Amino acid sequence: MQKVVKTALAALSFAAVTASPSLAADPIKIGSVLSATGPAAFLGEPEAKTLQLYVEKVNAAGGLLGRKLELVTYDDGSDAAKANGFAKRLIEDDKVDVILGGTTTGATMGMVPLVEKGEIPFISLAGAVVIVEPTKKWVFKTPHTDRMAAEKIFADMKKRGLTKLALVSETSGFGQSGRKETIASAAKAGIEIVADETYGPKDTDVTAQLTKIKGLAGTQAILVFGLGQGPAIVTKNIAQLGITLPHYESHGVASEEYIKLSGAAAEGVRLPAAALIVADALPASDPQKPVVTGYAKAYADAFKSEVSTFGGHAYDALMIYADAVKRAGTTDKAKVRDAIEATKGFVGTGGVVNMKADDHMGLDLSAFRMLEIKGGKWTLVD
Amino acid sequence: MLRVENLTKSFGGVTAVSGVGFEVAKGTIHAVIGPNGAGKTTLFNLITGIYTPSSGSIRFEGVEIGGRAPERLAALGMSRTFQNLQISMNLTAIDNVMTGAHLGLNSSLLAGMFGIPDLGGRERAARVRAAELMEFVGCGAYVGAEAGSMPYGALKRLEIARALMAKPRILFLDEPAAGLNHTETHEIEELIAALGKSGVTVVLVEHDMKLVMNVSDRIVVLDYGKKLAEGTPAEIRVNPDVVAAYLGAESEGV
Amino acid sequence: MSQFLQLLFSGLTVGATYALSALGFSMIYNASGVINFAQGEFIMLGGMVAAVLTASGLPLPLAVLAAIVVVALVGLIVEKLAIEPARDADITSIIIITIGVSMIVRGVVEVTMGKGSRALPHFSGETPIALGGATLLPQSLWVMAVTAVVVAGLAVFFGRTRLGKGILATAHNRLAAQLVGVDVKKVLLTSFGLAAALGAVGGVLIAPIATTSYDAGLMLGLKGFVAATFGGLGSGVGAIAGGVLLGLIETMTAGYVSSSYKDAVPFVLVLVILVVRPRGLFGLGPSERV
Amino acid sequence: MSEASTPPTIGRSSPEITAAALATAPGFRSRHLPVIVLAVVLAALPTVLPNAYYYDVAIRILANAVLAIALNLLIGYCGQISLGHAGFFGLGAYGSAILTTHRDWTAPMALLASAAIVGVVAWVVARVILRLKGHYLAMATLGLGIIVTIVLTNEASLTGGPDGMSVGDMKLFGLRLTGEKVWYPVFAILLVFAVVLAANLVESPAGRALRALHGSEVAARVVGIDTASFKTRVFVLSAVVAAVMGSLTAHYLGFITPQVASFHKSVELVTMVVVGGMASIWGSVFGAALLSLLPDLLARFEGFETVIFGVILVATMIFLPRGMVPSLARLVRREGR
Repeated sequence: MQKVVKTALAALSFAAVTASPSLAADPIKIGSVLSATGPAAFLGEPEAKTLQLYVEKVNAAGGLLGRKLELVTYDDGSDAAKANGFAKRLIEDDKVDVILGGTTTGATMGMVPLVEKGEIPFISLAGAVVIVEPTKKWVFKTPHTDRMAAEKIFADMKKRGLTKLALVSETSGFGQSGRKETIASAAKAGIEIVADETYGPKDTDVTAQLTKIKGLAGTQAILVFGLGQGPAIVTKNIAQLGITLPHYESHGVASEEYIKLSGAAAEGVRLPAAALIVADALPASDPQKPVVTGYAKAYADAFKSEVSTFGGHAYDALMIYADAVKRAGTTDKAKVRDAIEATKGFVGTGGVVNMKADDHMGLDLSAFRMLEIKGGKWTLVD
Repeated sequence: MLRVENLTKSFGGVTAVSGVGFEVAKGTIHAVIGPNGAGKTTLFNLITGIYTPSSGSIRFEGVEIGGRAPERLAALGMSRTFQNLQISMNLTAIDNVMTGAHLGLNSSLLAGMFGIPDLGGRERAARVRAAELMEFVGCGAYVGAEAGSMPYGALKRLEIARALMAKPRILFLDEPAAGLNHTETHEIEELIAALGKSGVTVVLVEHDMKLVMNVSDRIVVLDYGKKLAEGTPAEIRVNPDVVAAYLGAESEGV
Repeated sequence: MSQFLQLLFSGLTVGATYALSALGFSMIYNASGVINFAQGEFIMLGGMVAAVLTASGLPLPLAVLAAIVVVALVGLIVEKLAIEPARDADITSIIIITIGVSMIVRGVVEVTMGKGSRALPHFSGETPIALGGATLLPQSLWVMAVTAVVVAGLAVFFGRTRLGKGILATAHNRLAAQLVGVDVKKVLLTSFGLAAALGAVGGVLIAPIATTSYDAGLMLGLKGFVAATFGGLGSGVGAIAGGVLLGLIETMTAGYVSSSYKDAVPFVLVLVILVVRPRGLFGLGPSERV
Repeated sequence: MSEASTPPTIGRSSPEITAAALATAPGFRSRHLPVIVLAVVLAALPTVLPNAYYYDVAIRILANAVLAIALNLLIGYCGQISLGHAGFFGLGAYGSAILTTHRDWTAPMALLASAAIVGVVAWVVARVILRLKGHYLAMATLGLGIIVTIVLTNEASLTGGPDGMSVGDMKLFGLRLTGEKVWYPVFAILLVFAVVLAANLVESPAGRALRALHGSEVAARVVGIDTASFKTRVFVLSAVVAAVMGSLTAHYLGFITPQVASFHKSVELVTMVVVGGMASIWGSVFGAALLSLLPDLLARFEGFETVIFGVILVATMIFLPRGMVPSLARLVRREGR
């Protein structure tokens, strides 16, 4: 509350808030801009909770380099322009040591020019390929890309002998980026896109688009690329129309909520996702097993709700940063950046991360598991 | 000056004005009277361009003006007041009057933004003239007032001042004395007479018979949208049709 | 043909919910001349309250009833606290007030019921009914049937009851209604309560099909406003026709033209209609008196 | 009424009347003193702004204030509501972004071209929709804004789709405009200009005509005010201002998404106008400052910010129905008496 009053006074009067010179015992400041409200809130909220939880955990365990972590979080309300403003605030006013976040690709891309100019390590929690391709010096990301999702799905289709795909994508940033990547990598994988339909994130009915697809001869599978409640409606509509084609979803629906909203209609749906949501089903030999079960349990204990892979992205980002600081032995931004880029064999919820100078994500297709929903539960396909 | 021929206006199935014709000579005061619902205000609205005639002709100084927009009629020298007050309550009193000078001032947005309109002092002169007119119509006490704070009687005068500000050649007054008390009505009567003397052609709709009979040069009587009679006050006073119409109306309790 | 039939079914289902939303707009517009931008939030609130209650174990019919009552109460409170004190304000100010109200409702739901999406159980199962090569969810029948019942009920209310006639009289001429003894305050209050209840009914009906979340209100509200404008603000027949028309246009556009632009088509159409008929399809002509 | 008996002059002048008339004219001091104060404050502000973030907040306020003033001319003075004004802002922003990125135009040329295009679009639209009144006009403008957003979202090959596109720096007279400290004076000067021009306009015959047609359209018409033309011109003016601000904001931010044109942004602009005070230029400045700061001030309320924001809107409209600045000014005046 005191902080609020201070912020209020400062902003209202533009009174100079003297930035105190950095002392050795000063906390390490972790800045984050997340979409805790607005259309992307279901992504941003678990991310925000995760950061909060794990900053506390790190501090309880003695902090980092003997210093405590201090989290400064802003909610961009799913508005990329606001993310841009808050990034400025983090860099210029809060003088944070690292920025985690950008829940959506739009918000991330709005912050990219600022972190590049401000020379501050930045780990995005958003999906699109554009964030790390081309590589930007200060920009990293933890989630799998939409291109990887498409490739993983194509590989699974091939195994099942399916080549003709009907694409239904959401008009959100996530859906449209996914659509672009799916179409771009289809030809290479030998997949033919026979239908290319879209729906709005707030649509209440998608049967019209699906009826069109139903009428197409030769379609062998349907891929829905979207986030949140939209794909659940598409799934229900597919069931309503009696379409029995193999049905793929993107990694954007990898949360319990999707199964709950779709009900029986979700039966048999396949999607690529991180190991996190099938933590219990992983074989004991899996290197990710301890990490994902640990995170899943901690999250469930603290918030009494199921984990989603989105919160996992935030966990990975925080831990990659912590790991880099430990290796660098300092919070010096340039050195930490180099250390992040040198991350090798880091086991996170999203997979095993091996960064390179030209790969600021460090995940390969092995990080994705192909899941199928059976009896209302996630199960591993392979 | 103004010549109305066979003017008709119907709304849906109802004919409010039917085949009315009359002529107004320059420099005279002309009254239109008739019982409530006789079509007087509709007639005014037709002539001043608020409504488009269904048929018939309206000529102003030989030019056909039927259906012309009010703002174009204003440019020809036509001005009016309203039965139900039409004052811009968001303006000061004197600004309301000054809107009457609109056509004589530079009303370009760009010129306005760069403060050009008053370069020649025209705006200033208009302001002085507006105050003079307010004094003339008898609401000079309100020169510094907000329109919203003025009493009803003063607002009726304010409308007349605004209409005069446009330097009209023909002025339409729609029930100028409506809602006024005896003294106020008398003052308005004097005002109209003064206007007539100064050379402005005046056409008025009014219910107050004493006022109408005192100031008018000619009177047109409407009943059920049709012209019932026309003539000098003396002729109208003794016209049996008019007497019948008014007696009839009165016996119905109007 | 079966494709057309399928689109028709979908369009009618969506259209029926738009019609309910539009009726809410029209009712409040009639009684108070206000466009209530919080109408969409009433719809959202109905769905959310019912979903939360069923999730906590209340039987569906009770939860639905409770949701409608709660939302109607919210409507009454909104009228009392936010609309009535601002009676004489400018149109623009009242639009801002209703937008403020919608933010409050949305914010409170967000904080108390969470940001996740929720689904309500279907009223009578999810087994699609096959009809002429197309399929129809039993819930769609519920939507259409309840909408029809509500419309009939409203017709009786406005045609037969004293209060209903009072609302119509107030819509026509507030002063005259007051003079003949209509309690205008009560009319305003009733219309808000009714409109909120209508919104809740719509929200409860559509939630099983469309799911609901704290931020679902804006789009539903806007669609209702578009539908009401289509038909002519304040016209009951217009609201229903506008809603159904809007639903059909959307699905037909998505099915036959372009799904990307299906949301733009209604707005383009509403512009065209307003240009041709400035008061919508069933709106009354201008009645300004000079 | 003695003067009436001596025709033909109507209305006599006297020194008293002249003095009374001129006393009602907007005075130089009352009009220009606040502008000078504003200019001094804006010039002095950099000395107390601690860092680029506060410059950024200041720039957002300045840009919104200019937008709100232009929109107030339409809503507050002219009485015509627009719930789609962000659409023009978005067209300006994307016009500049697209022309500089895909067509290699220079930034100033792109800005002028986008402003011109928006001007033409606004003119065509205005001719058609300004015949509508009240809520029908609200619906039409709202629809217009939403159509713009949908087009910007869907034409991904040009606009980058929902994730937005980046915009290069603006070069003006060989000077590269980049960074908050360079942009601050640009926006500050624009605001001072906007205040001066708008204050001049509302006191001019054109401004009086606008206010008059707001008060009574029919009365305005019978004194010769071409109301349709005035409404159209003001609509175009405020749309072009929005487009120019959109272009500049796009270059300043370096990144835009279709949300710049969203219904949300339109409502935000209208709210600035109404909460600050309709038909009050200083109200718009104040409203823009308040509503630009609120999200930052409420940023830490975790979820309750929407509720608080809504409560502030409703409470302002109920307790200060003419908006903050005019209502408070009135209160002060009453106290002073």
